[in-house]
Amino acid sequence: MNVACDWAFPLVWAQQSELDSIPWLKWIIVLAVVFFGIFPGIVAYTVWGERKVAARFQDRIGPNRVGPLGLLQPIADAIKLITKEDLVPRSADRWVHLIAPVLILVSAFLVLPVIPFGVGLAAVNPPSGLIYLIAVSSLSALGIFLAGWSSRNKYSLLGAMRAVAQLVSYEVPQVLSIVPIILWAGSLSMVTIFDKQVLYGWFLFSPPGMLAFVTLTIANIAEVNRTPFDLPEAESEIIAGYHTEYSGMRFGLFFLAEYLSVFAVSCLGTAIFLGGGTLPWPLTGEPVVTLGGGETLFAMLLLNLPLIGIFMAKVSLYIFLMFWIRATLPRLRVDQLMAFAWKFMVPLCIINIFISAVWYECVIRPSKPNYLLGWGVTLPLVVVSIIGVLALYRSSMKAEPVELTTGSRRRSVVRSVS
Amino acid sequence: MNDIPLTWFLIFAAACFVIGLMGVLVRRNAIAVLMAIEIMLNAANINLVAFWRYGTPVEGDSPISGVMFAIFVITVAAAEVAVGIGLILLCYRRWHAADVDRFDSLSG
Amino acid sequence: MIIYNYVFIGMLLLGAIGFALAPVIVMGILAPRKRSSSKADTYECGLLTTGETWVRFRIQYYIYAIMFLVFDVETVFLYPWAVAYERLGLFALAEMVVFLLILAVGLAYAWGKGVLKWV
Amino acid sequence: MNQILFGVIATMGVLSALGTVLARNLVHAGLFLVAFFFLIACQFVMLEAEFLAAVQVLVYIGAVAIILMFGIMLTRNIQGDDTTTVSRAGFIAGGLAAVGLLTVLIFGITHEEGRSGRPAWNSVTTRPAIYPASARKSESQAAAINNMGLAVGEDLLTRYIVAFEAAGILLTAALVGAIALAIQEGPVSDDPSDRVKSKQNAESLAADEAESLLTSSRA
Amino acid sequence: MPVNAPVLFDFIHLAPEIILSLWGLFVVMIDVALLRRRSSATRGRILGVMSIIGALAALASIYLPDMMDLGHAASNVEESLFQGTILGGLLVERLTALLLILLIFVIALSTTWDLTEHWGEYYALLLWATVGMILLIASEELLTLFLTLEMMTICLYIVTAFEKDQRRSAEGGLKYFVYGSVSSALFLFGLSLLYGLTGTTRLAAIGLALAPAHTSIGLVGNVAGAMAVLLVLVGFGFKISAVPFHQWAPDAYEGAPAPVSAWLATGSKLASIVALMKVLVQALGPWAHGVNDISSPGWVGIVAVISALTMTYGNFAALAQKNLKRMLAYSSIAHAGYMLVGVLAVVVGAGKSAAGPVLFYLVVYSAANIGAFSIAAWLYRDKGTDQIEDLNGLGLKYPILGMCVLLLMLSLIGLPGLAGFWGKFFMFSEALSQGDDRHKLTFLWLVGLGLMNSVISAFYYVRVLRAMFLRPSTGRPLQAPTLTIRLAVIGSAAVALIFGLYPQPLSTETDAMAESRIFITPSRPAELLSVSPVRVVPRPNASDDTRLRAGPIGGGPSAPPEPTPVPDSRAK
Repeated sequence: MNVACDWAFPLVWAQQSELDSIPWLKWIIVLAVVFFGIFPGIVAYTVWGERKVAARFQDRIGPNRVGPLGLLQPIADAIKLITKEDLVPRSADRWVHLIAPVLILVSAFLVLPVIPFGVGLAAVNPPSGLIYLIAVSSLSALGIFLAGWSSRNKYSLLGAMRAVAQLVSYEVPQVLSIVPIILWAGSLSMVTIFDKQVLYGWFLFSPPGMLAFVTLTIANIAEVNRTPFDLPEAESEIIAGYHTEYSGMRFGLFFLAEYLSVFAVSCLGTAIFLGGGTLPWPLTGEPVVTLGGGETLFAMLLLNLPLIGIFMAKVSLYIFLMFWIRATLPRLRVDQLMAFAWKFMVPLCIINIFISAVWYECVIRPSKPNYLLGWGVTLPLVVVSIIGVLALYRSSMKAEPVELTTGSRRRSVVRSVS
Repeated sequence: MNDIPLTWFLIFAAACFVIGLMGVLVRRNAIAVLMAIEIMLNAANINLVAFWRYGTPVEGDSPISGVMFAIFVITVAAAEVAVGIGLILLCYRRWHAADVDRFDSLSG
Repeated sequence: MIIYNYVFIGMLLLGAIGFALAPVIVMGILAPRKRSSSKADTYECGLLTTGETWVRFRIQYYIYAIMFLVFDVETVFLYPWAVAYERLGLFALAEMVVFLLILAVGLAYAWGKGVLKWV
Repeated sequence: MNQILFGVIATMGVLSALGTVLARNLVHAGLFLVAFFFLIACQFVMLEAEFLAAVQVLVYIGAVAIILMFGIMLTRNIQGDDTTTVSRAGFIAGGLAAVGLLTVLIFGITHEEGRSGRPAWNSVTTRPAIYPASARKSESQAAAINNMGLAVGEDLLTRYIVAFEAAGILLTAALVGAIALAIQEGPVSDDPSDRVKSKQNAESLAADEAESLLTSSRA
Repeated sequence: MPVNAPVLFDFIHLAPEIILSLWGLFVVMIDVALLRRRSSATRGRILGVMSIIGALAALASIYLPDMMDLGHAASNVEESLFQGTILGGLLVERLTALLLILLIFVIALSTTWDLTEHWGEYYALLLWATVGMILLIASEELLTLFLTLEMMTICLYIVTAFEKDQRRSAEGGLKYFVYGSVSSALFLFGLSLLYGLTGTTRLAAIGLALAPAHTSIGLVGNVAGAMAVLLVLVGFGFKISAVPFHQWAPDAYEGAPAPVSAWLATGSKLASIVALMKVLVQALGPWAHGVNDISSPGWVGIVAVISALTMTYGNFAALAQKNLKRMLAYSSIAHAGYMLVGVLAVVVGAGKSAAGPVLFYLVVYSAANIGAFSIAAWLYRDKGTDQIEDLNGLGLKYPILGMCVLLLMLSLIGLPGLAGFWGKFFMFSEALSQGDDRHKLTFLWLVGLGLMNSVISAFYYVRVLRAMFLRPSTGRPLQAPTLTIRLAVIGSAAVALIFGLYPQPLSTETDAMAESRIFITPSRPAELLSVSPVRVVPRPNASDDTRLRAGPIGGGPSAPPEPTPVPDSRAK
């Protein structure tokens, strides 16, 4: 699958290719068109989509004033934000105040080049692509902290600390639920993961795969601070959380960064679980598209167009799922939020790693994968582990409410810093 | 595409190491000292990986002994920071200051 | 060369920083600038800021940060095992079970000690 | 092109290290430290150890920097700008000692002569080629570079298994120890003798509080 | 199965470490799960007893390889396990047994008073620190050496600060932490330079790579090598609290609760001295005294100066101490100085016979220190302070214990007729007889300084005895000591007395232990040992004539274990 093309668009993957000199011009075109053209466009219209979908859920129309069906709304928002006054509070730390949103936006951008949109269409395919992706997506926690600290406002600092605590708590299940994928694919490079999914079918179609997909989605939603995990910047909580002191385009950056990371995170989900670009039917079999190598850019695009289409359809379904959850589920209380991460998600993901090892032994290691044995063994294991951890979590949560309400006959364990 | 000579990496690592050491000597706040120690550990990491990359591995050893050493150094540094901040917080609650040289209850 | 992957990512990094700063600079030029003292105060739901920005922080945040650090380093060990799982035999699975057991005890300890509760 | 790239990363790395050491404000020092970690990760990429670069960013910037920032917040200096550097004299002494050590190290590095068949450091200017397969000196090193996750995984669980399990124990010890240190009171036990003990504890804390207020008011 | 998959039997040699670490986990879980309701005093006792059971189980498991009679690796043969990263053999087993016995005493001491509320974590950290020490003794490679050294020290940082009601405990812990991590960063940079110089991380291979068989002149000609050696010495200097790097020791010993400072003085020092000997002999051996013809000084001179400084400073500073634990800290610094003389004898002589006396001294020194610190624990339990004058009238009130403390202190001084004397006697006589003429002068100076310091040390030890016997008891008299304190004091006094009168069994035992491979510099294997790599010698006590024996030099690149699934060093 990893075929070298002389006019590789936008394939810059140089691990085995004979690219000894860097095609600067081609890369700059790719960057300008794809990364700073198409993706921000997609993100802008995700914002529009969210407002339309949320409106539909609440039986109203949503933005339709600006242009037909409100299609120009995102552009109107952008212009409004740019023309607002750039206001930085006197006591704020000017430079860090500016660096914070840039850091969050950059961390969202850096995730995108590694994702394989089609056959060989990953902009970059380093051998350890997946751990690079995890490392980059963990930068946003630092950005949020700096945003809260730099505006020297005690509420925004408190909001930032809570946001970072939540982000950090949900990054562990996110990272642990990706381990089964690496176990099955046998390598960290995203293109190999794509190839393996072509051979063995989507990684979603296996009990540990489903469990991992659910935990990854929950962790992704929390990672992006969306309902039901968006406590830190919830309106009813602490003014506007860490971006209280941001106005005008600086706030616009946060907004753009949030939706770009929604897009990036759903691309991650589709690429590793839903076999980005491959149809669910036929399940397995020969590769969907074969690149003979040496195709021109146009041929490359033409060949991959259906794949990109399928990939984008899956991504939009994933994003729609997030909109749907935002429109329906209530916001979680802080302690439920944290307890859910540490007491339910992390143990479940650890157990899931072993179940995925069992699935590997049944399906992927033997030359002729027998799915029946795989499903037969792992399905009960998954069900039992979910019920077990849920019971454990329930019992620990049940003990707590009593304590909290009755002024804790027993001293609460952790008192505030004196 | 001329290569980078080994000594450049070593001089960079030595410079960071010395800056870290100066930080340890100059700074009073315990957390600043902790940051300087992290710089020194990273300088040693650069040294290890540079020697691994520019040398051919010895037959009996592992092909990536330098990188494995660096991974374990990162684990040790992470554990050290967690314990260090714990101790500093414990001292802070007793002394309301995290400066290293203001602790003089143990004289003699 | 592997470095070329990361040269592209470096270019993307610089481009993203430019992409982020451009609107802020444009805003600086286009937007009206009317300075006034009340605007420059930190926002406290309209009240004047009371007390300096040092507020009682719970030790809770520190405990979540350590838990994250330990599990983060655990994943740094988990990923290579998962990659090399195919070539390593059954003993590697046993070794990883022991490793995860050790860290699960850490989690169970924090759970039992009640520090994970957000009080 | 490689050398220019290295030059840029190295100078920015040294500057951010200096920034961490010299910044008055602790959070600014933390920010410089994060920049330093990122540039060290770029150095690892220049050395083609990219798995390590990802691990460095993930562990250091993702977790260690967060803990350092929380440490700064949880100790009194929220603005982080109380005086944290020593007097002028101490400064110069530290600086001189550092420069002295640096010259010795650089002299040592440049004048190291090889032994037992190993080339001297300053004679090693090109790294063992990986890319054209024919020019590879050691196949295992090339395989390691091309798929470092696999090589690390194999070595971790066969050769360094003892160090691996010891690292597991070290992490749990750090976790258990740090939590035990951080908890204000003992475990929530109903035993009255515990209660008495923690009352003294509370009183001693109050006493410290009063005493430190006294000292600060006098100072 | 990949090429170098660990052989299952290697794990048998690790039985004590595995049991201790899993037992630590077990103790933590029991404390959190079952004993939540009980008061901290009862929890301390229950968990203390359980930890002692765990340590005893580990002690029994040391002899597992023999009992299982694996058919091939009888435990008396040195062999490198896990591809040359860990050493299994007589020395490691005996020292593990010694460490575990000391651990049992330390745990017993910890139950004397209610020093913390987090008992599960306290005992687990003590057990894990012991795992770190055992692995430090057994590590054969820079990576495992650094990791286990850090594991031991990090566990000790935490445990030092465990007495949270005491301000000095937190502060002592933080000072120990800051010094410790700075010196471990320096140590790591030294290791990275060493890795750069030789290209391998295995100690034996480094030794062979540094062997001066080539034109390279010793230390002076090669500044990078000198820096590597200096930084490694800094790291180890900190661990054994040698003088230029000892500032942390008095504060950490005084701040830490008495059983923890006992463990710092005995276990941590013992493991660090053995590791220092191993690194100096095996890895840096060839550079010890430079190439014979060019009289470029190796690092022997530096270590000699450090040893002299440590001895004199330790003794003189101890004279002025009021606090018992702080005085014991300075005395342990002084003893580190004496032991460095023994280490030098081992390096210069590069013969395995020289290592015996150092191990003998280590055994005697750690036994005496356990007794001394148990007195400090007893004092602290009743009076809450550990000043020396609070000991007044103790000897009169409890004559038996008074006598035992008398024996202890005299053995620490090195009075003839007690074990301490034999320790110093063997070591100093070994130092004088070792080495060629060039070293005669330095050793003469060191031994003279050592004797003079022993005389000075008499003054502050006697001050303790004077307080106990001659002074009338002031203030509240001390209550009766608990059984554990009584056992510790009597046990260490018995060690001092028995090995004082009849040192022969211990010295033969330590000489047998000293025959391990790690005390032979690789650069001299040909002269001292028969060249054939593999030769099994029946257990030392069977017959004494075959003194020469060949541990398989598994590590050196000259005879590297071919990557066959079972390295040849194991083929019998």
